[in-house]
Amino acid sequence: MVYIISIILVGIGVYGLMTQKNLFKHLISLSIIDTAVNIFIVATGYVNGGKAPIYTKNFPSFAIGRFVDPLPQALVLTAIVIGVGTLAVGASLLVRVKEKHSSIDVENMKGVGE
Amino acid sequence: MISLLIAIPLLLAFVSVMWKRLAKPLFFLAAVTNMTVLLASWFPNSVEIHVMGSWKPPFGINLVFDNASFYAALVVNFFFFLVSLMPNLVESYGVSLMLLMAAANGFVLTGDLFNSFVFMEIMTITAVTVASRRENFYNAFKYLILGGIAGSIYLLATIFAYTATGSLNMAHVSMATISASSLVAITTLYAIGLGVEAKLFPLNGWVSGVYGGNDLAPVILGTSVSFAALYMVGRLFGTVFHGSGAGVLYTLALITIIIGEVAALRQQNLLKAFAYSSVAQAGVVVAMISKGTSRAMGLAYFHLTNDAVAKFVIFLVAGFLVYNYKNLNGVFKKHKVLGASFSMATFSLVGFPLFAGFQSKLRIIMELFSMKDYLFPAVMLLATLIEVGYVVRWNVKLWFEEETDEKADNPIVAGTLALILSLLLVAVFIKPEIFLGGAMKMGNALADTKDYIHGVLSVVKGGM
Amino acid sequence: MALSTLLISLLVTSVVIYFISKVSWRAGAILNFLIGVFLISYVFALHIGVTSNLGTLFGQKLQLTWTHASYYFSAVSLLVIVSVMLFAIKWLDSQKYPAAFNMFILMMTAGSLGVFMAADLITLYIFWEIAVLSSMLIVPMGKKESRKAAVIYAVMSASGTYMYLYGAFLAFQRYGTLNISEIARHMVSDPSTGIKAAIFLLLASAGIAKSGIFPLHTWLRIAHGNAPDAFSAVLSGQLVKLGSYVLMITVAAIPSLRVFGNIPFYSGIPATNYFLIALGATSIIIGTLMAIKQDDMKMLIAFSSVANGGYILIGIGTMDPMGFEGGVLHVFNHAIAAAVIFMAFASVVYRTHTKKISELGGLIHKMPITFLAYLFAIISLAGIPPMSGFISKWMIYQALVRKGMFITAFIAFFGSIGSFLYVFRPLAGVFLGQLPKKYKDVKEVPPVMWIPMMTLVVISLVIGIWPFPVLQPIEGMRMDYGIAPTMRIADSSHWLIKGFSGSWNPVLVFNLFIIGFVIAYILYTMFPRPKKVDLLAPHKEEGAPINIYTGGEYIYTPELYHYNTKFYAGFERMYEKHPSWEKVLEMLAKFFHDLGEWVHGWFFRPSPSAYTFWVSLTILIVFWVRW
Amino acid sequence: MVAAYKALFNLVVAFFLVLSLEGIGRKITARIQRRIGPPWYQNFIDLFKALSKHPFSNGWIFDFGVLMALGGTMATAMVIPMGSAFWTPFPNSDNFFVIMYLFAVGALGMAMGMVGSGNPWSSIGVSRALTQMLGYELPYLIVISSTIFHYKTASIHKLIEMQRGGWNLLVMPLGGIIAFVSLMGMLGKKPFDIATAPAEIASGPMTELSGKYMGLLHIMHVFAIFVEISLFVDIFLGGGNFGWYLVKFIVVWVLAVMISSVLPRFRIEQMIKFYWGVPLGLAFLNALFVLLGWTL
Repeated sequence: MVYIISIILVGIGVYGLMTQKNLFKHLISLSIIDTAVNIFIVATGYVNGGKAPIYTKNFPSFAIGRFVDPLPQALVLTAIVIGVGTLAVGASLLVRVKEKHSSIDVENMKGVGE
Repeated sequence: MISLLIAIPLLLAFVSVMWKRLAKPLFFLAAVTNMTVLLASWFPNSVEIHVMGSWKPPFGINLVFDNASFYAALVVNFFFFLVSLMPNLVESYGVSLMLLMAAANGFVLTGDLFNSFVFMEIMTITAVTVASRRENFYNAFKYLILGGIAGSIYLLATIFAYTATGSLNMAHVSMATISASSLVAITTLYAIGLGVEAKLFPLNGWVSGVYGGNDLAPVILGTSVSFAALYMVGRLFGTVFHGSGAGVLYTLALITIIIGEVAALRQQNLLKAFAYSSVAQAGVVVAMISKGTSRAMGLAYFHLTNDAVAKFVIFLVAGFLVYNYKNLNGVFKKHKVLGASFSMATFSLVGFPLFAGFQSKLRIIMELFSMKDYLFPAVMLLATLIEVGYVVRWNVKLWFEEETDEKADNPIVAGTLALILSLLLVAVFIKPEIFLGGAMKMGNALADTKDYIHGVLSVVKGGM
Repeated sequence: MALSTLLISLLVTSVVIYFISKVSWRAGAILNFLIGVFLISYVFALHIGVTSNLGTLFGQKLQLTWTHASYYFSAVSLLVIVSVMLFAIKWLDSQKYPAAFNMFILMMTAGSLGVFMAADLITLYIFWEIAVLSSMLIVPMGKKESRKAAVIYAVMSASGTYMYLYGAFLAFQRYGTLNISEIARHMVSDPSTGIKAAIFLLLASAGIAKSGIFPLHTWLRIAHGNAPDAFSAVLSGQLVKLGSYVLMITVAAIPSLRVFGNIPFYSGIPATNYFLIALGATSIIIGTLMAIKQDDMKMLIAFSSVANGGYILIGIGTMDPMGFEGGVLHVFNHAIAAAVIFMAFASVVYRTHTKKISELGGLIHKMPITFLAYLFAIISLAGIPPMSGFISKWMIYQALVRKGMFITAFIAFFGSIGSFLYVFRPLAGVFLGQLPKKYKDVKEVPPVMWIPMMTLVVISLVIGIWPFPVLQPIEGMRMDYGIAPTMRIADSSHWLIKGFSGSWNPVLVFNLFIIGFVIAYILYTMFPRPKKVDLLAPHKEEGAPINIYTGGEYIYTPELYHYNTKFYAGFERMYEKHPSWEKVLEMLAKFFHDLGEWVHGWFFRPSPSAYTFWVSLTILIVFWVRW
Repeated sequence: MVAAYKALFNLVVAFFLVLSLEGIGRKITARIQRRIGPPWYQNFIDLFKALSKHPFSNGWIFDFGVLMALGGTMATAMVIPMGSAFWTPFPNSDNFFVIMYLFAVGALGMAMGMVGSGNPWSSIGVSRALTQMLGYELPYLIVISSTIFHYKTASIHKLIEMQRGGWNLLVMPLGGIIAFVSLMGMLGKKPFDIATAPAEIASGPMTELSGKYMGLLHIMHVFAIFVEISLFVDIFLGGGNFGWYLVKFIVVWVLAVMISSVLPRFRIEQMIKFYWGVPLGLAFLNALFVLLGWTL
């Protein structure tokens, strides 16, 4: 189920990238793809009926082999941060693009030769 | 010690954020330190790993330092060092360059798949900032989007690898038996993910815009960063996945060679023409890597080193020319040293004798013939033929056409560097061992999976 | 001095020459000439069979060896190069880049010598590229069109070279050696005809491109036509012969008769050789027809080089003892003739600054020595006794007639008679006829420029009368390659050259000539002395008497009373609408260019959307292929 | 030394024979055209008149060209065998190709000298003459090549010896006819007198000739005719002893004159098209027959 969501999201992202003329929408589409991948990563760690993989004094009776994989969640955190970084750089670039080419619409940009 | 390669530029980058005026000297400092560190640990000849936070492999993040990563790091840092010698090229990009340096080093040294993703993304983002120099924003943005997509795909591949093997450690993954269908998915996604940075067709659309957009980007992205990216191609497809997916790489690379050269042929812009040539050379390297043997890979990196040195000179000179002259006809009459270096570098690119490119190209062709591959040499020679066309055309234009009365000062440092490097190319022709020895060691290290696994998983040295 | 030391020190010296020339280009040019003279003496003193190691490359020994072929080709090359070097001492003052010229011409000399000495295919390739590279950098020093010429030259040459390289490695992969004689040995015993033929043709293609054989001949017109004038002499007289050398290596050093003995095509000649002969014949036709209609005198001789390259190839390709010797001797003849012709043209351009036949005329009274040099050179080029050019043509005809190759013979005859036509065109248009007013103050070139021309002319004449010094090394080559080793062609004790169908005595022919001349001269002096009159007295005051027949008209613009535009209009008209191979190759170049445009438009220029599209498409295709 | 006498004898025979034959030719043409015509010795008179007049010279190349033309043609005439091995001055050097190319010296000398006169009519004439050469030489050389291939020798006197069994004209009649057609072009007889074409281009190369130059070139022309017809007689009509040789020579000449006196002139490209059409095709056919051994 979750896989399907992420696949749909990737599809939306790719569709957005391919069809939109506005560069900011490209950035958002990219972000959507990022999110989709992140959802997918979290989903891979999920074990049906699994428990939280926390092993402390308060939870001594831990069922070995039935815990949710914790690693993907850690990875996703990093991936999100990176996604945000990309978004930030992209957005700042777009501000300059707008200044230089007077538009961020692919069809209306000026001075984009070659 | 090795973690210093990443730590120092990173640290200095943050320092220079606070004291912006120090960025240039600090970048120089970082480059010098890195070179010192590397020279101090000359060719380890074994696999050393540096674990982080006492997580022994296969857990946690570890840096792997063997001949392959050493040589790659050496080349990467060498070009950063060269760039740091030219303050007017660095300008206000000291911070970005330091971050790029840290990321590239991390990308080369890491032994962890996810970690490599992180470094790749940092590399892309910083490369984008470097690419945006001289108001090249739109092309930088395109690069960012493509890099972002590539990053997502790379991440997806990493996750697939994780689900298939339960580990992110490269050595560990390479040990695991992966079902055929997952292997296809993983290697394909990796090929696409890396393909953007490795300039594989048709994922290399960003190259001309980024390399052609300013004078700093091609100098550093076309040399250090592409070396790092192509190193990872060798590491993943040579060491980790034992040549699975090589067919895809091979096919794409051959198309890349032809496409790159053909596109270079029609280019009217000096920087872009050689940007495309760099695409084609990357194709040669990837195709060679896809052959999988240690010799082939060694020759691939030998070729890449020659190409990187030549491209550094070419882009350095071309960047200077393009941004100081409106009309490039006959400019070399005013800049004889730059011109001579440029010509030597371009001739090395083509593979004329007396220059390094000859050594690598002929060796590659010879190796291919001994592998009974008759297609690739033909493609390569056809590509070289096209290369001859535009290289000669540019040389003739820059040397012999009627000059205009524009004037610019001779760049002393850049000129000296270009001359030294182009003489280095001649030296490599006479004594190929200068590059070949290291490259062959690199090839051996990349092809020898067993040693790698053994080194990473059983011997633990160093730490932090 | 070992061969390798010689070549390497030449390469190093060339760079030194550059810096010397920067101080004084004339000093550099004189030094060049002295080095050239030293090289000639060195070459003549060298013993056949000397070998020398150049080093190793990928585990293969790079070897130089001195054979009859190296001796012959080096001597011919050096003759041409040294003459041009002497010529350049004065001529260079009309040039823009004298220092670079001095450097590259010496570098090119080293490269060419290396090619002739190479014992293995890779050494040959290395020096070949050095020669090509350095000559390619001299070509664009000429006028505006020469820039484009350099590119075309480089690409055409490279297309042959890389095919050669492919062939060399194919041979290496199959036989495990790069040494030419070893490869020859292996090829004789190799049963696979297909691969042998592939290697043969690939190796030959370097020679085809370089010596201007169809279909890679088009660069000669533009490169020889536009290169710096004196350098055209080297291009046509010497560099083209590198191609002939490679062709000789592939056809003779690899004994093609034995290697391809199983695929005879006609009269004992293997199909592979016959293919080359067909290419050579095509070159003769194209070269001759195109040369006849050129108005640019340098391009005219460039096309004649195409035709003569065809003769050489046909001669060698037959692998008949007569044909082989004729082809190889033709290398010498054409080298000398083309060098003199181009130097004569360089002298004309040096004084008049134009190379269009239709803009010139009547220079004979201003530049008589240049005219004589040109006259003797074309006599040799057209293959008329007593100049040496006749001997090689005679030998080639002998071989063709003996083999019963009538169509090839027909083409050879056609090229020979056609050569009368095209060499006469500059003679009539440039040197004879009316002198245009603007050239009335033109002077003969200084001795430094005419001495090399006349020296070469004298050499050609002497060899035409007494060809045995040149025929000896050629016979040596023939013995080396084992082509009918028992047969003697040059019989110097009887002063005879023996063919299969009769012999002739060059000394006798020359003497007859002299006798004919003497009788003619006696007759001439016996009768009343002539009164010397001017042609049209064009440079004197208006209304001066007209001394030639004008059909009763007064000629107001004497320089127009000179027939030099479309000299063979009647014949040219017959093939005005000829198909042009040049255009075909241009289309090919345009195709690549358009392909680049297309690639650029589709993959490199578009917006991020298109990038995404390509990425997705690639992923889909790859998955589809791999599952 | 004997060879030298024989060579000189060649020249003497050539001079008197051809000059008289030219006169006879004029007479024959006249008769065919219902005129009376000059006496047979008219050409001797013309020649000596020309030689004795004071000429004009258009520069040294003009003189040199005339000398080269006359010298080269005389050198060729000295090598020509007159019908048998005995009348062969230089048996070692009577190779066909040597003669053919030696002959070109004279042509080149004449062309050079005449263009050197600076008159465009001469240049046009020379241009036509050279083009015509391209026309007639090709079928001729192919026929001779097949002859050489057939008899395995290019030495003229050996060719004569080989024809003991039968004239080459009868062995390969096709070749003989083509060679004769080419010979017409060589002689510059109508319909192939394009180069001189008196009515069109003021006698072409001869425009500027005066006095002894005209005379000397006339002598050259005489030797040229001698060489051309002798070659035909030797190669196709089997030579023969001196008497037979003269007879054959005269017959060939008279035939050529008779044909030419009834024909108009070709234009230059018509001439090329003519020679490169049927004669060239038949020459190749003849070569094919020789290759296949289908000779009579």
